[in-house]
Amino acid sequence: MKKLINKPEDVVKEELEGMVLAYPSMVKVSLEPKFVYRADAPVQGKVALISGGGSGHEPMHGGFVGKGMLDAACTGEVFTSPTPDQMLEAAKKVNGGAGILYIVKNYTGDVMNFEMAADLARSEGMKVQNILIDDDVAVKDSLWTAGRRGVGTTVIAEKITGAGAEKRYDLTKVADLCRRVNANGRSMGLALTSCTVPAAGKPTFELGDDEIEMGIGIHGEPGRTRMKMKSADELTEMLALSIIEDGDYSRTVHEWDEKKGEWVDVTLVNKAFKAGDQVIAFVNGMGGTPAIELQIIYRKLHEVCEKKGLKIARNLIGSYITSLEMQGASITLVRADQEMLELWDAPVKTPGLRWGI
Amino acid sequence: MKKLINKPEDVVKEELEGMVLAYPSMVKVSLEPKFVYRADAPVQGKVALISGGGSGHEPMHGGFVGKGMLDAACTGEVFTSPTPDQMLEAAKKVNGGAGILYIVKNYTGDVMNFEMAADLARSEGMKVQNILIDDDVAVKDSLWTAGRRGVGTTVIAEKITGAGAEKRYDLTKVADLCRRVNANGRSMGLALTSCTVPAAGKPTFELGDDEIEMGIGIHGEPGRTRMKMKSADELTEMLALSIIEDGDYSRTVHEWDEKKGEWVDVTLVNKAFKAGDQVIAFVNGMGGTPAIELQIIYRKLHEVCEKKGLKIARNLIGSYITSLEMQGASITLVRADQEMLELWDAPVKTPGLRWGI
Amino acid sequence: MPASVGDVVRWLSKMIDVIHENKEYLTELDSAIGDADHGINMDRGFQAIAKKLPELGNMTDIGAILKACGMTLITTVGGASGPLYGTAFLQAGTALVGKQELEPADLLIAGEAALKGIVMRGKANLGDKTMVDALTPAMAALKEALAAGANAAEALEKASAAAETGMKGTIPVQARKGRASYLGERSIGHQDPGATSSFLLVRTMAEIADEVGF
Amino acid sequence: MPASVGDVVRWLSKMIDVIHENKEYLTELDSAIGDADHGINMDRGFQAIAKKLPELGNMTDIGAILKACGMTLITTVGGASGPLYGTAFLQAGTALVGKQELEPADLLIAGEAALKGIVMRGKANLGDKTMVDALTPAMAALKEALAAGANAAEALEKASAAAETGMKGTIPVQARKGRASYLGERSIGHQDPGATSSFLLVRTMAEIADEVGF
Ligand SMILES: Nc1ncnc2c1ncn2[C@@H]1O[C@H](COP(=O)(O)OP(=O)(O)O)[C@@H](O)[C@H]1O
Ligand SMILES: Nc1ncnc2c1ncn2[C@@H]1O[C@H](COP(=O)(O)OP(=O)(O)O)[C@@H](O)[C@H]1O
Ligand SMILES: [Mg+2]
Ligand SMILES: [Mg+2]
Ligand SMILES: [Mg+2]
Ligand SMILES: [Mg+2]
Repeated sequence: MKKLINKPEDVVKEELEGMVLAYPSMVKVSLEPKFVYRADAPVQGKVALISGGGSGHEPMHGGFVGKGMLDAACTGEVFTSPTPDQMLEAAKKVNGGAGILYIVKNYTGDVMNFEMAADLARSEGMKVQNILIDDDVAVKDSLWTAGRRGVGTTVIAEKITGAGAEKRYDLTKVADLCRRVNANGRSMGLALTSCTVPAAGKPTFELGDDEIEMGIGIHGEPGRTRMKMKSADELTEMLALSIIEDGDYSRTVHEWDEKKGEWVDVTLVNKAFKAGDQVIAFVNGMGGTPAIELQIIYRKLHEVCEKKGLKIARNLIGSYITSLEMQGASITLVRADQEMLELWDAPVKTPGLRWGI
Repeated sequence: MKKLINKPEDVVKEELEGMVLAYPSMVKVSLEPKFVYRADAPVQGKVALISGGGSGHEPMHGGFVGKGMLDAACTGEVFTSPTPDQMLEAAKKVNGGAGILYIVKNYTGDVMNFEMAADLARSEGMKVQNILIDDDVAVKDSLWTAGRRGVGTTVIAEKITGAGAEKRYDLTKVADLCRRVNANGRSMGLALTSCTVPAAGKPTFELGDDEIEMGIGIHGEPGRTRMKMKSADELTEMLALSIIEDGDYSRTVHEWDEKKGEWVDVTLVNKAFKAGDQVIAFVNGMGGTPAIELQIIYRKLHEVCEKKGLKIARNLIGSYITSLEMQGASITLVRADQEMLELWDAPVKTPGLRWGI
Repeated sequence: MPASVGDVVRWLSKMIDVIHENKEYLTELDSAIGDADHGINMDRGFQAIAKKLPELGNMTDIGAILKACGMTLITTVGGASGPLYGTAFLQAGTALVGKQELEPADLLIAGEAALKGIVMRGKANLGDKTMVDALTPAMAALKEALAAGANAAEALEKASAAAETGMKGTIPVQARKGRASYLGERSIGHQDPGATSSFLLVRTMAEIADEVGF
Repeated sequence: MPASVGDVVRWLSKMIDVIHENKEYLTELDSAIGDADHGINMDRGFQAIAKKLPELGNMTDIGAILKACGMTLITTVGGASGPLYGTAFLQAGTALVGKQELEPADLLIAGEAALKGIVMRGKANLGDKTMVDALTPAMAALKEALAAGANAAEALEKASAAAETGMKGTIPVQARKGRASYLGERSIGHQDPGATSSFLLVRTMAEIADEVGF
């Protein structure tokens, strides 16, 4: 294993130390417990957006803390969900009195830890909602699995929801908005190489010289199938069609019912894409993918969308939700209405995403 | 070789096709000959900034075309200088009547091709200046080599010079500014892995599991020395000290003398850094480096600068000048005066670098 | 002879060692069908318990000791196994609050509370290829052996054997919970890492019970 | 017998083949001390000439043909070798403008103009480990052989042998120009790719001259 790190156990701590030196006008960090938060937190009267997850996906989530996006990001060890105490302390730090939205990627660990955190934060008098992101179409059924993973739509949701919160949407409205972005988002990814978790010291899996993993998540785990390498156009088409031709997706998730004061099971349905939809298209590199390849993928994605009658209204191209140094890419499409597009265009100033200011 | 490409010979063309679909409000592209140019070109009365070089360094240069930075970027094949006809056509397309500045990284091929292009453009009545970027301290002497390579300072120079041109500095002033940025910039890089040129199909060099190349350029070439892997802190210190402790550097370059109407040899001197200098610090990933590692490097760079009395006034952290999927990093420090800092802060809107708009 | 606070500390300290020794093994199992961190996660948690062990050894309430372990796991392990094992220790501790020594029957009370906590949190069914597949048969075997008059060591030995069988039973099964479920049929043929760590913990309990004559 | 436009086209077309056959070899040499593209660059340029060959074959002015090749190389090869070989062909063509057939002496006129063009553009000295190290002795040998009364094929054979010696002479030398110079002492022990392509081109000229009885 060759990495530009010191000790594996110090990777996350030292990253945070670097961030606060690099972006003092945007973020501050807490090291015990670990989280990144807005330099101007708490923003009074604004719903506080908190996300988090394992490290190794940078710039997500720490790089998305700042004006117009997240108020705080809890960083776990590499590929390991953070813990409820981090999430609670982050909530206390950024609580502006208008409630907390936890944006949670749907992984068993993340879900359980954020639910525990929400219970703890509520016991301290905060209003809290947890909204799941579960957009990975590589996971087919929700009954036979832990449900779809949260991947690329997370970035889009954090941007749009962040802009809504900045406009002083209340907690219900921000939570609804986040749920809506998720309900309209779908993703699919592939890997050309594995990655090496620093503490593990060797690649999570081995791939032959002409093999790829199709349908991967973002934790360096193997995908749904291993297949022979194909051209960028063929692979892009496979990813895009998996997303575009995915049918309605229904599953039951845990949400907090503020009126009843308890966790309830809610059944949510993502409606399939149809011709005429306008979308935000996101081509994401997995960390080790050269930028030039992402443009080649976007070129084909644009063609496939056009053929299927989807209009790309906005796009994002870059390595924003990564698996360390993995080579590969994912595609995310989010059907967007006018309000979502306006919030997408709103100014954002974070280490990882910036425009308008 | 596993890459998300179609045919190796189509990589650059398809990248450009992707870019124009992705960023229609920022750039247009020409495919015959190949270059990227500002969507609103020509900007009347503004000095036009043109750079270019081999592909494989994305986002540089095509990703830096747009308001506040470059007017055009000529893209060669991967790691191969573009040709004079591309540079000439780009100049014709973006010429706003105030002259052309070619920003040229100091590689034999780039220098010769841009000189031929300048001669051609002048023969068509344009005013043209060529300014070299030669900032790589890994190259020690200029008498026994082709001189220092142009690396990280290029990005800083394109940003600052672009802002100057946007303010309608005239050609002499823009050229002086570019020369001044270069005269204050120094860089040094290292590689953990090689990269694979698509048309070559296999890695340019092989490195052992515990070896790195120190003092690399940006073309996947081996560096000055091969050495044992060390910790991020040790390597960062080596890079930073090579830069900070580098003495005055003097060399003779070719510049066009507008009054004499001929190419003349000019001797330029870069003054060594000294305590009290304020700098723009740029930590650059080589393409396959996880973002988390760049923060760890920045953390140590900050410490070394502080110890040496350099004040980091601004920073840039990310993979901006890359060697395809190479893992590794480079550090660039540019001593900056007040005018340079203000121009650095000025708004920029390009696919690869954006703030303020 | 009932188990004392000292015996509980011996249990914990052996668990710490066993998890540490199996850190790479558990991580390797997790590489195949997960994200290559289970051993790392568990070891981080148990090492955190190790740091608190002297302090825990000075407490007299066994329930409080286990609850403290649960909180430590919850705040240090992360991932799926953190809340699951954390809840297990918390619930076991809650079931034993106030006890200064343990009778064999207390093992069953605590063990069943722990398992219930895991199921409450993770909602896994038997056969989903999780730690539940090791712990459910282990608790059944424990119950049966105690009912048949076995002492703690003997009963835990049966529980350990049942956990091992349950653990091996995860191999031919397709995962339906946790990260391994994303692999679909590709998860078949691999042993579940969480079931493995559960077996290791139960086996450790049996070994120490035998050593201390519980 | 003087060389005709047809012979020039045979030269070019054999050069196209030879460069294509040696594409990987030249790229490999460039991997060691450069950026792994010399063969790719040269092949791109000569393939572009190949496309124009039918058109060039219809021209009558050999100088114009060579100039057109030079422009093609300049606009397609890129890198260091593009301007260098491009200038070489441009200058050779300029030296032969108006000629419809070539005498052996014309080879020297063209060759020396080409070499001068390369040196003017690249400013390399003998021993800097570049194509100049192959071409300089080649032109000297050509001159000497022609002065001694050799025919074109014989003289080019000598030039080719001299180019080969010059090319091999780049191996023990430290590069001082071009990309290889960045490697410092590490460039020692490797044969220069540009000197190699230069040798290949000169050898091709000798072979064809022999075949056509020039
Ligand atoms: N819903 C669940 N209920 C019970 N156990 C589970 C559940 N989900 C996962 N597990 C257990 O957790 C183990 C994985 O733990 P670990 O690797 O530490 O967490 P993560 O999957 O978050 O990386 C699995 O092997 C499985 O035994
Ligand atoms: N200044 C120079 N003068 C003459 N030949 C040179 C000079 N610089 C480089 N070369 C030749 O060019 C060759 C490299 O060509 P190529 O690989 O195509 O271009 P690049 O170095 O730009 O990638 C070298 O092997 C050398 O022979
Ligand atoms: Mg994990
Ligand atoms: Mg090159
Ligand atoms: Mg795991
Ligand atoms: Mg080369």
